[in-house]
Amino acid sequence: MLRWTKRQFLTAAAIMLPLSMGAVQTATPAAAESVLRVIPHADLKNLDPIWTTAYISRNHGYLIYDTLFAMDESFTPQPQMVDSWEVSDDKLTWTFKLRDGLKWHDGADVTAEDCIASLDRWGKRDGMGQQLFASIESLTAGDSKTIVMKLKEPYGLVLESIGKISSNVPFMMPKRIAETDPFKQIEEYVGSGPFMFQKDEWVPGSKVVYVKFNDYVPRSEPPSAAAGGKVAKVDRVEWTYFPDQTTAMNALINDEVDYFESPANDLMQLLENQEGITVEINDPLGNIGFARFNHLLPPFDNADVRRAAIMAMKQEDYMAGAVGDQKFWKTCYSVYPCATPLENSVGSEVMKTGDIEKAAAALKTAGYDGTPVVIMQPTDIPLLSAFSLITAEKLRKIGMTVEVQAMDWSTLTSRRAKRDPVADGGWNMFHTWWIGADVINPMSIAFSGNPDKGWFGWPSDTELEAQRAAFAKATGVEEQKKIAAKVQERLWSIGASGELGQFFVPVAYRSNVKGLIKSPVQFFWNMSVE
Amino acid sequence: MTDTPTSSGKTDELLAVPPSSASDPNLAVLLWRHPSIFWGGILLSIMVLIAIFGPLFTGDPIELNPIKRLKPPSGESWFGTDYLGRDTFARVIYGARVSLVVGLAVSIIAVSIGLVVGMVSGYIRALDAVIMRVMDGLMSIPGILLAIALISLSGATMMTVVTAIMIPEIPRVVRLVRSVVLSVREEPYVEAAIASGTKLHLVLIRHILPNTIAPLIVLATYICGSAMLTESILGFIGAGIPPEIPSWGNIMSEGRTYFQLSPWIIFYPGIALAITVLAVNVVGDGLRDTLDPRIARKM
Amino acid sequence: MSRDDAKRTDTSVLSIRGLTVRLPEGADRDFAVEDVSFEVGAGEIVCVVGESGSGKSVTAHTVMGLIPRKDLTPVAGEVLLQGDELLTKSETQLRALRGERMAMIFQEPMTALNPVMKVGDQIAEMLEIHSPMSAQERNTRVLEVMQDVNLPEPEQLFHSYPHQLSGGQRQRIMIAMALALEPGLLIADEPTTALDVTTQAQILELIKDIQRRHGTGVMFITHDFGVVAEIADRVIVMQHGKVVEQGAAAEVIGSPQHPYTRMLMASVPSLTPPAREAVDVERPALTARNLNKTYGSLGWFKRGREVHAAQNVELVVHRGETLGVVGESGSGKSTVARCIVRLIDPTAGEIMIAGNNIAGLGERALRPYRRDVQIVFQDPYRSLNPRRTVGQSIVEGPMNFGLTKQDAIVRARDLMNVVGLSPDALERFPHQFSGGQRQRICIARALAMEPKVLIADEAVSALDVSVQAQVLELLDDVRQRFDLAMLFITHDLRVAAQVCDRIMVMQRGVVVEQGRTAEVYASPSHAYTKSLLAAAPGRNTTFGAAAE
Amino acid sequence: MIGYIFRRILATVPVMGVVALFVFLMLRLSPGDPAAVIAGDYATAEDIIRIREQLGLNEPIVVQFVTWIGSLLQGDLGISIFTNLPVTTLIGQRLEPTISLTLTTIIFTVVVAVPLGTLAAWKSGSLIDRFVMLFSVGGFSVPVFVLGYIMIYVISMELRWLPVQGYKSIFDGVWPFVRHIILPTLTLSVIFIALVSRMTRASVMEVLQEDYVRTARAKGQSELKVLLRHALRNAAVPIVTVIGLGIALLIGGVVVTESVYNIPGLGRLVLDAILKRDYPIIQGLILLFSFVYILINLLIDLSYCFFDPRIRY
Repeated sequence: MLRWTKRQFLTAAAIMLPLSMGAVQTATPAAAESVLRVIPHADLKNLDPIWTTAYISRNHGYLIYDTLFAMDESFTPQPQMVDSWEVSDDKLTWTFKLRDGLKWHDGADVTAEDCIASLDRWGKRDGMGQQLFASIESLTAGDSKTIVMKLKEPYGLVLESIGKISSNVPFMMPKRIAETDPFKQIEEYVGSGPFMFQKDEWVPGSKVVYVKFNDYVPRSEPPSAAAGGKVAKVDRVEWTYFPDQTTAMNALINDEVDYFESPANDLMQLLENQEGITVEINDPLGNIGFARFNHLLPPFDNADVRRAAIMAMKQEDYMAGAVGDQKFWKTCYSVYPCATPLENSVGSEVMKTGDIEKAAAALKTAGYDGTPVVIMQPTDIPLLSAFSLITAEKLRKIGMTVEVQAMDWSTLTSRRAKRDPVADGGWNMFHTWWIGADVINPMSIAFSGNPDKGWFGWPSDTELEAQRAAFAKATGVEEQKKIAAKVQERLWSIGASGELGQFFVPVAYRSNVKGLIKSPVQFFWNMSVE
Repeated sequence: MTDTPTSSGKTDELLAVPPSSASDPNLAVLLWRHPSIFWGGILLSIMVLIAIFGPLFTGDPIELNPIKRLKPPSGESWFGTDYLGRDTFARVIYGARVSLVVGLAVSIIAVSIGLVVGMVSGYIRALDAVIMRVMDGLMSIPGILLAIALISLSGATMMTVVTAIMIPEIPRVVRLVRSVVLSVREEPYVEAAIASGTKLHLVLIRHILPNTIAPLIVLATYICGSAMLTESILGFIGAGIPPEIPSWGNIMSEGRTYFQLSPWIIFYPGIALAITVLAVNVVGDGLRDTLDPRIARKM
Repeated sequence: MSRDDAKRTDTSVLSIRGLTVRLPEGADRDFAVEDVSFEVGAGEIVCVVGESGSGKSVTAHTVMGLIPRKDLTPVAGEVLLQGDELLTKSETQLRALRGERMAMIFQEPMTALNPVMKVGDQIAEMLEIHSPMSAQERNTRVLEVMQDVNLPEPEQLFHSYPHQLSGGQRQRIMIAMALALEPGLLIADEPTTALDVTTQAQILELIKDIQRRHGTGVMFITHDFGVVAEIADRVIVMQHGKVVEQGAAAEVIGSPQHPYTRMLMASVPSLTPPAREAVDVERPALTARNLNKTYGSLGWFKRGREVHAAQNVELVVHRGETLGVVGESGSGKSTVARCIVRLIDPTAGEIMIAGNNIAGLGERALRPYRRDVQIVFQDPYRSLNPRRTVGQSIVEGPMNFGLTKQDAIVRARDLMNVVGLSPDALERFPHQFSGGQRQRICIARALAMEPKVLIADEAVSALDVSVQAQVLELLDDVRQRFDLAMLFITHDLRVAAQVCDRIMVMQRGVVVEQGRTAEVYASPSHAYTKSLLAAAPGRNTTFGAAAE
Repeated sequence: MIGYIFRRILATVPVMGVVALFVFLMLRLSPGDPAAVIAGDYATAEDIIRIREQLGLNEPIVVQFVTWIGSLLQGDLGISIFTNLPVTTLIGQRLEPTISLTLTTIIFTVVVAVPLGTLAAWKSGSLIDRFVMLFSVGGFSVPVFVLGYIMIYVISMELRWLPVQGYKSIFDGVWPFVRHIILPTLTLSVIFIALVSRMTRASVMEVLQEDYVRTARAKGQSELKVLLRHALRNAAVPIVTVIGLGIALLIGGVVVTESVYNIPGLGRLVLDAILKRDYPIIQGLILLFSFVYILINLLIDLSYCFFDPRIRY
């Protein structure tokens, strides 16, 4: 019989406690290092920005990887890793020469072979990449620093593609990593960017740590969006994910973090009034609210019904209801973000209508037969949840039968892939948003008219596809603008989606943080803590 | 040791009053002795009345009014408005309905299922071991976790929420019923019934079942209270009742972001919830003290 | 007041005068005890006797200051302990007196001892509270008092927990604890009621012995007149909170004056079996052969720990005859009864009812035979379903066997008359009846089945002596009237003597002796039977006027 | 004793089996599809099918179960679908905060609730008793997250006494650890204190009715010692039992508390996993929680013989 006295018991407990805790390693930064403490907009779950399109993985990619080309503030591709490049007169051969001094985090030199493998893998995952590679005849290394791209036919968006600013960004990785099956995640995280990923300190769901890569050679130009010199001005960047907005805000106010990437718009009132906290809009493009119809199922297999529904969608209502403060949104009736080169107003009257009565009349004309509309409402994302509720109310008002089905976002993402009838788990509508940079030109998958390869909702329109193909081949800016307008007109006339307005997510930070870069993507270089 | 002669009990003799029977509480005396039941009951009745009739007198709890979003309490909207400009007062009143329905549904279903399973487990030895292992297993999974998992995996509807909250409660009921059955089946009057040839199901229904009722009523009130609380936590986490239904949990969940900006969105449903659960628990405590103070240890 | 009270006051350790204690509102009477006066002298054992509800325990607890003051309030009188008034003392002052100058032992030593503390420490605690002794001195003293109460190997028992001791040893520990500081007054509240008869005799002997040696005044509360006869110097008889008679033991027992006392004395069953009619031996109603019940089996992981509750029991009961089964706790007498009623399954053997062996029958096959054997249990408060009317309880059995509700009710009404209750009472619930009445109802319920065999399992043990006598009479009456074969299980030799034609003595699951009652009582052959009879308290006393 | 422990451990196997089967079926029979979630916004149907195949989700369910149990027995909880890391690694990273939080909560609860409940039982019916009961009923009635927010608002934001959020390891210094753990502990403790103090009260009240307490009083023992030496120790078994059963409640509370205070513990891990359908993590964590619960209750069962010498195995 084992008999323990009370004291023995306590002693044993005291011994066991640290043992169980000792299993966890923790590291602490040295005191003198400068640290930028960040609340990212999402939890970094995936470390492979080619495998996933998640924006958080893209931001992670920008920290540790570099790109051949990069967009500047005016959305013009500028060389980043590339030193100089040439295009042959027939526009079929492109030759890129890498800058000197580029090094991987493991110390090896960056070679053309590495870049070719990286582009290859990206070309298998990314939509624009697939388009580009469809035109590429060969991609070879001239020498260790020269990449030669031969095209089958002239292609208008070569630099726009490899200088793509948002997901999937063609980040450069060492060849051995880039050779990973594009449908599997990479397992080694070596880049050539200004920061290095600290795998040991990564706590998925909570914390990610980056440290400065001392051997990085920034370009000499001043930073401009993704382009220009990427100078790391802090020794460490620490991301701590906060699932709770209130707690996150309080942490910022209490000086427990320095930078809050995407606070809820409504919290701005509180944050703005706090001493030592700056609130500003960092992303000039913002986001575009999207109401997506399922073109395969009734009632939205009828373009007139879709257009009637769009006529009911008054952007002001969505923006005021879901976003709030008017500082953070504006109406925008162009399918390309307002204040970007391709913005125009062709065919957008339908979106501008915003009138219940007119919409109701249009619906009647369209011959709506009372088929119920199933709207998927992602309840874990307040903005989209609000969009869904507002749409439901509007559609009911114009005389449609509406059923709102609540679910979380992950259920929604799996269900929206179903093309089956509603009875078998299909759907009629869902809401989402695109970041402005993603829908900056007709090549975005959001505008696809190909029901087999297109985006969920599967509009089918050959004319739309023809225009988009033409855009890809168009080489001049004016020609591009003209085709883009045609694409937009087509999109509105088939009622592909409803656009719910352009809204901006400000960032909030403590006033000792300096050097923010205006861009639709969050970059952490050039930022310093004083 | 069954044949040790004992006196009829020390306390009885000490007080020189015949042993009182638990089965005939005079209502007036009961309320007098246990004011908690009285006050709790009144509070609860008010909540029930509000739940039934309240929504008839308030505005539409789901009508959106984006212009008037996040407005503080005023004469127009007593409890202020939420982020879509919906009237929090109307929503809180309507939420009483949802919370009470969830609480009642969970406690009634859990108690019914647990009663049957517990009786079977307590009386049929062959099934006892299997049932109790399953119950142990179920009990070892943290209730809230199980509920979140069930709901988020099978989709949030009122049904799944009630089911998910209910399932983790069942083992408690089963254990209670089983323990009552095990102790009552040794009672001489049960043995007398068996000895006079009464069939098993009649023994269970006539002689054993009634003994489970008092503790089950008490347990049911606790389950009702905790179900309402669980509902709110699920709502808060975002895995509760469909959000277009204004349950207190959902209202608070939607007010989460605005806690410091518009505290009324969380404050009022929070108060309503706390008062209701408090009332239910107070009534439960009172009933427990009245019906049988010894139940306390079985729960 | 009797004439020598004034004289005795000087030597009294306890003097109670005009004590009245109020009951809380809602009780069945106003006062728990009313105008109670008596004395306990040094070196004297005073027995306070009474049936349940007589107020004897309240009196004792009032002296100790252990009554809940808000429920039970002393409103008049005085309680003097060696001349000190106790009722006006504060809780702290009382605490100093308890244990030091007055001590108490209780009925159930198992529950009266702290189960999680070593018994030695529990005795030592008494010294720790009231004396400045060092731990060493305390331990020495504890061993001393343990020796004093004749506990074997005190050094070893010191470190035992209560559950490791026998009932008698536990009560000895209680006594040792009470006497550790040699208090002037010892209050013993039914200290032997929970003990087996042989143990009881030893404990009574011990109390007498100790009291004699230490000159302690003992207030001894009991309901058992046998015990009174054994131990009392003087007797106080209480009824409904009042003292109805007091005097020297021999006087009160031998020639009671008050009618109540006389009735009580008359109710005490005699140890001498009365002459009984011979029974027709040709009509066996119940035969058990080689009956065995073993508890504990080989589990998957458990090592088998077997208990033979009944071993090779053989018995025959004839119609119109009562067979008594006598034994102490753990003797297996109830196991036998429950096997025969088939509330538990016998491990081996035969149970023959009307020529059929029912020992191994399944529940369904058994059901037709259920009506032939009926049982009346010990505890009247638990034998009737509190939620069902008496009528419902009685008609349940007959209706199981096909009687219509009307017929069953007619039968129930008849039987209520038989057991001496009004047929109109069928509509009432059990809690509206007294213990004796309930036991009558249980008998009616059993009879409603028209059984051939009636088993009374300690059926009168929980009843007060006056009620006990009536129920015994009823049982004997129905046996004759319905020509029943009766199996009478009891631990009480007096009761057995009165109603049994034959007696079977059991010890540790084995039948050690069997025979006609008169013969067994007159000349027991087995040593165990002899010791049982020798231990029966008051065996040499005649209760009440012999003439009566 | 050792035989008993062995038997008890063996007896947990079927219970764990039940849990494993239950968790597995619950996840596999639910409608969400992890492949679609992984595939993300731009994936085509083919991509999803490809991912399903990679994950083995196309196998018959029995095969999936057997495969899973097989690797489970080798201590392999699988690879997280989203982070591509072994589940054991993820759990390892999150263990410390959760263990710290639960331990501080249990300690704090016992220190507060047991004396409180004992006091209430002793002074049963008094003002103190009413207060304790009110607190315990109240503790059951307020949602954890509301409590958390109020504490943050008052103590951290208005008074600025303590940090708002986060966790600091005790190995990085005791003071930062304590500062960060106080609020979560307080928040999490309330319901647990309510539970334990209420059980302590009921249990001590019952023990106070026992004969041996009367014996102790008859000895002239002081009330304090009657409570400590006689009542409390005898009341210990149900109190300890309810602490064990309350662990399940505690784990539920941890999920919410970690969310509110942004503590990178297991509660948040499991919540994230559930919302993202990361099957291996959900399975692993629910199993782990159940295992811990069963283990703790086993230890508590074994501790009975420390509190009560009558219990022998």
